[in-house]
Amino acid sequence: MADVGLIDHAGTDARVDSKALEGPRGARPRRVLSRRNIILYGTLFVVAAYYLLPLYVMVVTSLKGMPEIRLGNVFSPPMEITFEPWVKAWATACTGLNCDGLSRGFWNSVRITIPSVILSIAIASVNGYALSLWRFKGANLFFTILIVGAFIPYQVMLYPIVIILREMGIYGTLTGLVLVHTIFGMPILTLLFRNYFASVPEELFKAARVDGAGFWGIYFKIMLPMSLPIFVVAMILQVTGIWNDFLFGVVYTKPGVYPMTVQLNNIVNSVQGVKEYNVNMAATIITGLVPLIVYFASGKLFVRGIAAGAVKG
Amino acid sequence: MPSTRPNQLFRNLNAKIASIPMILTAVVVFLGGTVWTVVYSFTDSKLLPRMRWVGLDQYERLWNTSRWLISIENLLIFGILVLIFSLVIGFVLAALLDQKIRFEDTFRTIFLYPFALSFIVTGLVWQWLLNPDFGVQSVIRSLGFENFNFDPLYNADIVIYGILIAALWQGTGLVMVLMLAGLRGIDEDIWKAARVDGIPMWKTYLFIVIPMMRPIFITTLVIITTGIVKVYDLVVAQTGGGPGIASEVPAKYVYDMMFLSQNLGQGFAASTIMLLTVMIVVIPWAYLEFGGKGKRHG
Amino acid sequence: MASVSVKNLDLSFGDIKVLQNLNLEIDKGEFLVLLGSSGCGKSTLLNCIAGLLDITDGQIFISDRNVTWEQPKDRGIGMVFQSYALYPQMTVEGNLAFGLKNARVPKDEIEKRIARAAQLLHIEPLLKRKPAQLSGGQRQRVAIGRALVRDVDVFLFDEPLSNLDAKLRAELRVEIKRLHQRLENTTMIYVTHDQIEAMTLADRIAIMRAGAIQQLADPATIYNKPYNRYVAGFIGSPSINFIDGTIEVASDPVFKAGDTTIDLSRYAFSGNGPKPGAVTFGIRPEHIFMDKAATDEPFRADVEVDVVEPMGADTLVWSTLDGHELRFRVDGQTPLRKGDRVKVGFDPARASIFDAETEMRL
Amino acid sequence: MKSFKAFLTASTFLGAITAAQATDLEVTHWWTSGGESAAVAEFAKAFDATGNKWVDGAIAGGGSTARPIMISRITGGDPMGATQFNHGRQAEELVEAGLMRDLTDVAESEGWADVIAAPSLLESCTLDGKIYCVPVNIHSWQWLWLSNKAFEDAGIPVPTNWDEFVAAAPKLREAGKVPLAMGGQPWQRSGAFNVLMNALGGKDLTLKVYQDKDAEAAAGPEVAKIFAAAADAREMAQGSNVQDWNQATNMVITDQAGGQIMGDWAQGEFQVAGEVAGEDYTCLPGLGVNEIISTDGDAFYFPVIDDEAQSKAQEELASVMFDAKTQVAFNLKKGSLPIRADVDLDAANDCMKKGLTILAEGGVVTSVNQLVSPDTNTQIEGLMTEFFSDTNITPEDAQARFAEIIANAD
Repeated sequence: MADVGLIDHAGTDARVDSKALEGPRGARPRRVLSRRNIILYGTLFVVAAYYLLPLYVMVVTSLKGMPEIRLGNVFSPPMEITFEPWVKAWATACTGLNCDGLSRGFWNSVRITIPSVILSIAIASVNGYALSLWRFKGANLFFTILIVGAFIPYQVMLYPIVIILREMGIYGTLTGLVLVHTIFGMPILTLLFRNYFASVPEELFKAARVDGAGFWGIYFKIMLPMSLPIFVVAMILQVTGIWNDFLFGVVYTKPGVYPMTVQLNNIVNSVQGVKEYNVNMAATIITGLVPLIVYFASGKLFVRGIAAGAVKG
Repeated sequence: MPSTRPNQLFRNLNAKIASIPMILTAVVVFLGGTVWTVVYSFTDSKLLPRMRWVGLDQYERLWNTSRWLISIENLLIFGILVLIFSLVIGFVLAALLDQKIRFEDTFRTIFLYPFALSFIVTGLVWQWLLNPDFGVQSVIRSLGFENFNFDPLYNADIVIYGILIAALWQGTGLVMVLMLAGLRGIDEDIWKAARVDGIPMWKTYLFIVIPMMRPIFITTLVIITTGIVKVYDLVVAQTGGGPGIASEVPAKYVYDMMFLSQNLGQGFAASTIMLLTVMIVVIPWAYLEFGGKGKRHG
Repeated sequence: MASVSVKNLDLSFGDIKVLQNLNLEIDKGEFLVLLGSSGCGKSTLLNCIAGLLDITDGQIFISDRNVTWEQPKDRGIGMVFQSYALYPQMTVEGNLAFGLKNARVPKDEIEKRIARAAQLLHIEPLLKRKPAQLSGGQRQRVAIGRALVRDVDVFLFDEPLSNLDAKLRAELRVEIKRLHQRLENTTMIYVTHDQIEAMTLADRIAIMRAGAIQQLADPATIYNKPYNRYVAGFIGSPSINFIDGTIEVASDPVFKAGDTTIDLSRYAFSGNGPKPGAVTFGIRPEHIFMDKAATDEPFRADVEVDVVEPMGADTLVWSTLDGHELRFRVDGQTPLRKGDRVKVGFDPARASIFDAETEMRL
Repeated sequence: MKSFKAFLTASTFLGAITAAQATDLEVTHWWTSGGESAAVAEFAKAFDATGNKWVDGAIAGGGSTARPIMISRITGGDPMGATQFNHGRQAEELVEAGLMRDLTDVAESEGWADVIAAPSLLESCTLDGKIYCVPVNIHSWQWLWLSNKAFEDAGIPVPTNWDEFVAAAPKLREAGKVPLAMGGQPWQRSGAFNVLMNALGGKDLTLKVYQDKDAEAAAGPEVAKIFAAAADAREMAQGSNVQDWNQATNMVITDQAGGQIMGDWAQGEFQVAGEVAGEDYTCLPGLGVNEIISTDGDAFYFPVIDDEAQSKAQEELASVMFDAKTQVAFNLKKGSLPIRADVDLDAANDCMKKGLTILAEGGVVTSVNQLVSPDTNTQIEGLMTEFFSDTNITPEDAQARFAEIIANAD
């Protein structure tokens, strides 16, 4: 209707104006407190509170003294802030006869995590690359086995792996542990990398082949430089998983190489008289700090990488 | 000029060499380990594996053990609930974050950070929050609601929901990110088309967007399901299987049988059943998904 | 001397046969277009020639060298892709140099070749940029340049213009033609589904369908003397009119469809001459004339106008001849309305007749 | 707490001076609670004094966490120098597989058999006449620990036996106390049940059920009484929301709970907390009803290591652990009884002396752990965990299931 009017009376300004004044005109008004926004942000804030609550309680508790904790309200902020639990958790808490807290295992965890993350990602990315771009007969069979393997509870594999490592002569060594982490990280990582490389335009790969690049040439010169997001995803998953691992670290190494989580377990599970909740919480936060920092530092890339690695099937 | 056709084995040789670690892992560790486990499940191995055949005895006992039955039941309830809730919550959160909101980064980080924490930590924190003496219950009671009862970890009927709360807290963030990534991959034009056609937003999500996100749902499903089958640390840290045996799960049964009861055969039988269940579901799917149609090289 | 020859090529994926017993000889310096609708196997054939797909059976020769089992890089080919396939993290220069570096060409030689290609393709100012900073047309120039610097005898184009808009496509088409004229000794194999590209560029066109070549000939032959019904229908826009009917041979052969009889005495039958039987009669819209122009044509009829499609330069008219749809082309300025009755006529000598059963040209 | 800190300084000091020429020997154990670590420190101190070095491999979380590690390490061919194991049938197979070191020479030259206080413990270290482990203490389960202050608060005298304790429960409730502290872990529940059986049912009943695996007896009226008592205990334990045993003990120490049924290792906790037997707390062996104690115990095994220096250090450690002086120091901290009959325990407190007397008088019953396999044990634990946490299970139902387990026991 309005359109017809406008065309018919294109020349007569007055009528156009009077018509236009009646209805909506110009930019649509935006209200900050629209019903939609209230529901949207309201929901988000409530959910965010649920997610933050445990962290809040952990932090608050770790800053309280034991007498205050016994008062009972876990949500109240500390009346008197003390960093003693943190110091204790890091430097003096005892596990058995060793009273040097988490500091003992921190560097071990670093020494375990770095090579494990690098090796597992290196192997899984090459797997994914071979599976998506250089398929050979039987490759899918192995991949299927690998994916099914992702569903096997780790505990079941403890014994067979002990035997495998023993036969390889690397039982109890750092190398052995790195290998175990690589093996158990392989299924999901390979899946991610395979999906990612499958989403790379096939013609790019063909162009590189015509240009004379081989299996490794294409991998290093073409694929690697364009795969930063998926590597970030893999790194985050692996750092989290390996840093938080307790079972493998303790079963496949010796006390000299025990990761930080062993100390965490010992601090949290062994009780010297009263359970020191504040020290437990401080130890918990300290142990979780490394993966948390990795998350906060690379959150954006994480979503982008997931988008690249998981969306395409 | 190549005069003879290259040997089939050496075709694509580099790819094959590069896949050796994967092949070894698949065949030696996963396949070999599984076969080994299955074989020893027919023996009466106690502390150490030994070849003394007892046929199906271990399985007979397994299905006569109330703890195993409860474990299976728990895993079923827990698994279905985790699947539904984490997918629904994860998707809803992702859809909310996808509304071009402010502070998206902050919200996303908040929802995701628990994933960086181990299950052991998660279990401990929630064990504490749900402790009736100084957790949520006592706080709400101290506010004047004297009759408020919320002690899932000490009530056998609802303990599995207590674990569910913690599991969702830890895991939905990842699901949300996966979903968000999927939503971001949806063509803008779809939304425009739906708006022009006057389709309500929820309908667009339900009937258009979600079907388009099939691949990401599959990836998500794999990740969630592997987590569910393996759930162990969380239960140990949060309830230790209690109260009573109300929150036992199969992975814990396997572990306890192997190392606490020193009855490897029984543990292997239980894990064989777990594997079998997983395979019945996973293999047909994996075959459809990854098998067949090699439209690329080789 | 054959530059590229494909002999008895078979390719199958599992049970699915994609290419069957395919033979093709391409001369040195020739511009050959592989034309067909999607899924006909034209890109697959190109990939086989490039060595990007391993064939099941047969042989491939390039410059008289058996390259059946050679790696793509060793075949002396350059290739241009539909999606450009530029390496996103490298500059234009890096893209051009990548293949040469892999082949360990000396540095100054690389620079020389890049400079020459850049000049030829007018991309000198872009050398330091990354692909993401280029427009579609520029990207495709770079992609062509990447093939160019390889200094090879055979160029393979896989639908290189399909991702561009109509105007750019036309521009680049001419550019490719010019390039071919300049590089006299370079053989070009060009895959497309666009018949205009095929007609304008090709020395010879190979029309493919279901993994087999239907007709291999120069554009004029393909257009005028299509080998079978499929080729006739595929080539030409608007497409050819088909009328089903029968041939009757009394003294002179005639085509009969309903009440319409067309005298075929002027039609050049191939082989043993006309035989009675069911056929399809094909006549191109541009070979049908109207009104005055029709009066001199051997065959004339009255038709009623159905739909008029003005296209500027000319107008396409949809009409009905004795129950059969008949499209014809008239000058763009002709005033016509639906329902008008007009006189049309054509010369059966320009028609193509196909056996109804074998669909082969008679 | 004080003594604990003192030990810390001492051990750090000792560690510093001996580190130079020491043979490192890694020792794995799961003793990480206050009293336990103090006790382990005594071993470490004595071992370090021999010029070697104790490398501590403590894994908290009890046997279920530590055992897979030990077994993996041993079968993986990279064993620790020594490892804690419970007596009984747990390590049998490792010994049979030849993975454990034969200590017969050490034992014979030092005459362990002559001085052993509980021969059954050395017997469980013996296989085919060879000795494979060092028993380090005698633990007994049959103790009731009571907080004197809690009863004072409730205005009633401290009970002297189980029945009085049960009768006092309502008063304790009124005073806001939990009558019976009980941790949630399965072993604590089945442990408490077995104590009830020992104390209320007597030695004969215990042996009939667990040694003879007499299902009829297990279903009979005598055991029914035990289940009725267990139901009382279940009622009294309502409200003790703790998992670990030492947390439960702590409820008694802090007078929040009236008492706890727990082994003599609980005493270590009282000691670390600075409480005095008789004044702050009371202990009733055999629940004050039937004064018998079982002889559980801890032992150390020494995996075979192909290294001379290590093997020598292993022998030294074995002999140090059995040494009279170390035994006294260790057991005082641990709250258990020494394995040797020839040691002088002047320093022992009230409760330990009671235990020693009973031991000397022969009021001993073989522990359940030694009578049934770990497998059966776990089944009983499972039943008791269910029973104690679910008031819907009647004593009769539980007894029927118990009888079934006994019938199938091995």
